[in-house]
Amino acid sequence: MAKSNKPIVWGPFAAGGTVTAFVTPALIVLTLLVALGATPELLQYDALLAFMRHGLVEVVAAGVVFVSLWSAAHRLRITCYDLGVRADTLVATVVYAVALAGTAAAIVYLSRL
Amino acid sequence: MAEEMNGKPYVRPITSEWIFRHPRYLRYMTREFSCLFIGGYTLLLIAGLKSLSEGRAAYDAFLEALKSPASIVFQVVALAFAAYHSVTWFALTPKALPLQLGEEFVSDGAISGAHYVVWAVLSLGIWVLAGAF
Amino acid sequence: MGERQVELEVLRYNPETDREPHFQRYSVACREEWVVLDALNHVKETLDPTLSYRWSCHMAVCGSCGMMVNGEPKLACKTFLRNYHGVIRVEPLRHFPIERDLVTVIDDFVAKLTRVKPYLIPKEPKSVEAGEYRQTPAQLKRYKQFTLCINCMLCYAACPEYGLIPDYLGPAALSLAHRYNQDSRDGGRGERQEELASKEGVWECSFVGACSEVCPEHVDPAAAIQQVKIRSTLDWYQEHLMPWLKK
Amino acid sequence: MESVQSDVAIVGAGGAGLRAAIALAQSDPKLRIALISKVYPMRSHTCAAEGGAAGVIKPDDSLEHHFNDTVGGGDWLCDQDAVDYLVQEAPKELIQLEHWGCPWSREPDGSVAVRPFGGMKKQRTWFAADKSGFHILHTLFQTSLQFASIERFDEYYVTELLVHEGRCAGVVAIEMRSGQMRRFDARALIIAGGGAGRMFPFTTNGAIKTGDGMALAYRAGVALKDMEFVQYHPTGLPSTGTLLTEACRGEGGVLLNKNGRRFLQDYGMGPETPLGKPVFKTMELGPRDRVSQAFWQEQKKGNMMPTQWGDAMLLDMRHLGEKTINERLPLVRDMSISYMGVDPVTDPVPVRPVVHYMMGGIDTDTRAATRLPGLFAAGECACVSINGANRLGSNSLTELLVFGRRAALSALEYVKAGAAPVNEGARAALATAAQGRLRELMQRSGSGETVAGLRKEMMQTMEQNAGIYRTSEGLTEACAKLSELRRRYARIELHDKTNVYNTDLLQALELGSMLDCAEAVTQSALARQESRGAHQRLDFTARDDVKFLRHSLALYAQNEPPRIDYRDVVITRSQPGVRDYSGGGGK
Ligand SMILES: Cc1cc2nc3c(=O)[nH]c(=O)nc-3n(C[C@H](O)[C@H](O)[C@H](O)COP(=O)(O)OP(=O)(O)OC[C@H]3O[C@@H](n4cnc5c(N)ncnc54)[C@H](O)[C@@H]3O)c2cc1C
Ligand code: SF4
Ligand code: F3S
Ligand code: FES
Repeated sequence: MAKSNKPIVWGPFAAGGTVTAFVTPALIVLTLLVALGATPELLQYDALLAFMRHGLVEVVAAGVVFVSLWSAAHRLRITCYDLGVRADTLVATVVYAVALAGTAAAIVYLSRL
Repeated sequence: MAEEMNGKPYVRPITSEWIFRHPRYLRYMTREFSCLFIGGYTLLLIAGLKSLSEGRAAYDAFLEALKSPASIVFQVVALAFAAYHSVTWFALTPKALPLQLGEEFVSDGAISGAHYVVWAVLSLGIWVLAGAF
Repeated sequence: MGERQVELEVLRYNPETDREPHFQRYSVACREEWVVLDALNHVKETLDPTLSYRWSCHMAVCGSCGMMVNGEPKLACKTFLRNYHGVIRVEPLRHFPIERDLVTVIDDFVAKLTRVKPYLIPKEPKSVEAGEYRQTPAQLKRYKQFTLCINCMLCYAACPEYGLIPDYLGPAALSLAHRYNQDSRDGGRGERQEELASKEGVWECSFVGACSEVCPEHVDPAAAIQQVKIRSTLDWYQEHLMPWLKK
Repeated sequence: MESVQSDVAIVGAGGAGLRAAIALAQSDPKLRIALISKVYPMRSHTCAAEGGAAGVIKPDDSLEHHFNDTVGGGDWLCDQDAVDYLVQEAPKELIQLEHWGCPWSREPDGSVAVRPFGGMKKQRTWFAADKSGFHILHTLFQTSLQFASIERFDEYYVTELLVHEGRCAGVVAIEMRSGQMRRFDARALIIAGGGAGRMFPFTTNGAIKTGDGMALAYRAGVALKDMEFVQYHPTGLPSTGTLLTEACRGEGGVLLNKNGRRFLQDYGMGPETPLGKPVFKTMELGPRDRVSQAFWQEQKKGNMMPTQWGDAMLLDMRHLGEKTINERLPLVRDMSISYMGVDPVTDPVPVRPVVHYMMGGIDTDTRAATRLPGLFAAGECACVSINGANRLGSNSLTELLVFGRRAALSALEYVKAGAAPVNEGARAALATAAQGRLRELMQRSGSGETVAGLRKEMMQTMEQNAGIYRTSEGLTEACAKLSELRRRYARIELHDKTNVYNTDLLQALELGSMLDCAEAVTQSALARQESRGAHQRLDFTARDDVKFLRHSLALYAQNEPPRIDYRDVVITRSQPGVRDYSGGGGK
């Protein structure tokens, strides 16, 4: 019996689960504040642009985006199976592709700041 | 002593109905569905990043779009699911990463508790950094 | 000492006479303090000698009396009538083929248990004359909880992934393998890893956690499985990204 | 009929059977071993043992102490050569289990921990919390999985031995999932079928302990030895008979009557020891027969607590504290709460004596061999005579290991010596005859005799007349009743005539085994006109070494009651003396 290569997909999933558990709710609160008209200072155009141009911030942001998307994609893949969708390879290809594409886009945008 | 056996063991069919068989499976599904909102929200952030890279006008339009009722509803629901994800994640961490000090294991409650503390500190940090207060 | 009339609805199936299972109702006078197994024994003794089910110890240690009670996997000898009202529905454990009535076919579990090598593969072989291995209470505690599995298979009946993916090794077999991995005397993790980290191993678990919720012995198989996942992931990265660390 | 070929077949996959199988597999990998059991191995009743297994390991102990405790505890009815072998091999076997992964409880320095047990002069009981038997059984079962040469036949019910020209050639068994019969050809056979406590209504024994192993050998002409010695364990839960291990007292629990008095001091086991400081072989650490008898006497005096399940005494463990109870006796706490609604941390638990163990069984010698060539036996179903008239707690698990292995080695020797196999024709004829008997039972109808009905009458008879104290009248009545039941059993009628997992059939066969064993118990008890160990006669209250320092042997006589014969006890160096459990024992 060959060992599975699941760790490649599971490692980022576990990391993403942890990262999103810690930061996603706080981020949502920030954008909600915007929605309610109380835009926090850092989310003003100039401030955010300056902040995001910081090299370290760019790396962290790309990382957070990647693991968040990846872990969501991985969960979605399993949920599809749980719900009776048996085309696992197809589902996996699609969801991971979306996660990777999203990450790539984020990197492109970050580089254009 | 038997002549031939006529019957075979009976194999019950598997159906998707299992999700409703017990509240625990519904809870599990709720947890798993959080991925749609966390993933969706991350895509929203990427859209924000895109607008940021396209200049002030685009970005301000993005901020404006956040204020639409649909966006508010989505964010509120996403917040609920994200928080549910955090709670379940912290409840499960002590199982995956038990900590033995001397003879005794650190109690699950203590490990989860520590996670909650980190969560609170991180969230506060993010909000302070963003100047939300 | 109270008596109570209890309505039992038991899933019956006899492969020689039935095409598929059906429920049968029994109304039995039970004592207040009885467990479901006592009620079944009473049915068998007084109403219907043809009812078949497994049991032996009546003390929740032999693991033979697992069945679904009102949809929940339970040990019949530790499920008290006083906690139920109305009709009590008794069915064979889910996810296993029904051999007859409440008796299931458990070959699959036994085969999987054998596959994961649930025995000590000594780190350093020692002769009996040389005495016992030293193991501190802390080292004992590290794996003790995973030794408590009575192979009752309630966890298999609760785990939806086992239902969906019959090849999945499942909670009890995996935690018993983990039990030996965690033992200070053991050096067989590498060998067991072939099975544990295979496709049918820990990776089919999506951490539903139902196994741990129903486990009557508090083995917490879900915990064992996640621990194996983390170890296997570290192994994999070590093997593929840092091959120079390999011995 | 399909047949299965093996070199050695083993009936029973409990502690004794598994130990034998592993020993065989290890000594010769080419050997074909058939391990046959009516339940999956891990369901065997060895899993229920709680307290632990005795073996000398600590420096203040010695083999001589273990020998003396065992022989005295057995009221000198032990064969002393067998006891010598037991105490010598015990530590090796327990270490071997340790090497196989058994999670024995430990001292802080990492060595194995031992605890005191009733009737033992030193701490020598190895334990794994209060699930010792469970861990032993699972360690053995899991270890056995690595040997490809052990072929398991789980859920096969053995109905008869195949005996031809005075030799054992195998067995026939029902495959429970199909109802088909199989013939198992073997050059040597080991019976490890466990005890027979289910003859009694109130017992710590699981449903499977129906004496099948004993009955198999008995009907094949091997004597059942010392069957009158039935052990009552003093501390069972009155509601279910579930055992609370002797370790409760080993750890310091005490027994009270309804007035709160530690009454054992009034029965020659005093003086009272300080609370929480148990003294070896004194008070609550007296042997089981004595403690159970004291209960009976107190009950007669009206000093016991009435409960809805009958009179009980109180087992008080409150002074041990929650931490010790959780660490050392978690199962005891769990079961007291579950089945009695009493938490031992806060309240004393009502308990009463309950049928627990058969000292008697298949007559074997120190090699675990029976008088039938090719047939060996070990475990609770056998009687090598290390338990004598009363087994000391924690000697039985040790016995399974030591004599399970011994039976394997002897069987191997026998196979290697190369007796010519019984010819195919004879085996087939025997198997066909056995199948015919079973078919007749399946098809029989019209009598109205049921398994449940006869079983109930048997249990009542045994409880009333073959309990802690016995009389000539009671036993005579029981013997007559059992002959009657055996006659009626011959006409018993099944309700279930189908093949797959037919528990009606299995219970009928089990009842047959129990009736045979029960008759051996009562006939041997009637003939033994003395009081010794667990056999107490109100009409012969003294021990009689002149007439009865002998083993009783019950010999099967078809439709007649068994013939009772005697054999001298093997005495090497310990002459019968007084069993002294009055303080000072630990000094
Ligand atoms: C509650 C309890 C607690 C105990 N605690 C202790 C203790 O602390 N210390 C101690 O030393 N002893 C203790 N004992 C005693 C000890 O556990 C038993 O004597 C011992 O486990 C018996 O083991 P065995 O291998 O002989 O039989 P078992 O474990 O009973 O196994 C019998 C085997 O025979 C098989 N079998 C029987 N009939 C047939 C058939 N017809 N066909 C096929 N297979 C058959 C069964 O399937 C089973 O596998 C305790 C006993 C009980 C009941
Ligand atoms: S892990 Fe628990 S539920 Fe599963 S088989 Fe073992 S004891 Fe039963
Ligand atoms: S229920 Fe099943 S999915 Fe995993 S956590 Fe338990 S094995
Ligand atoms: S009868 Fe043994 S676990 Fe229930």
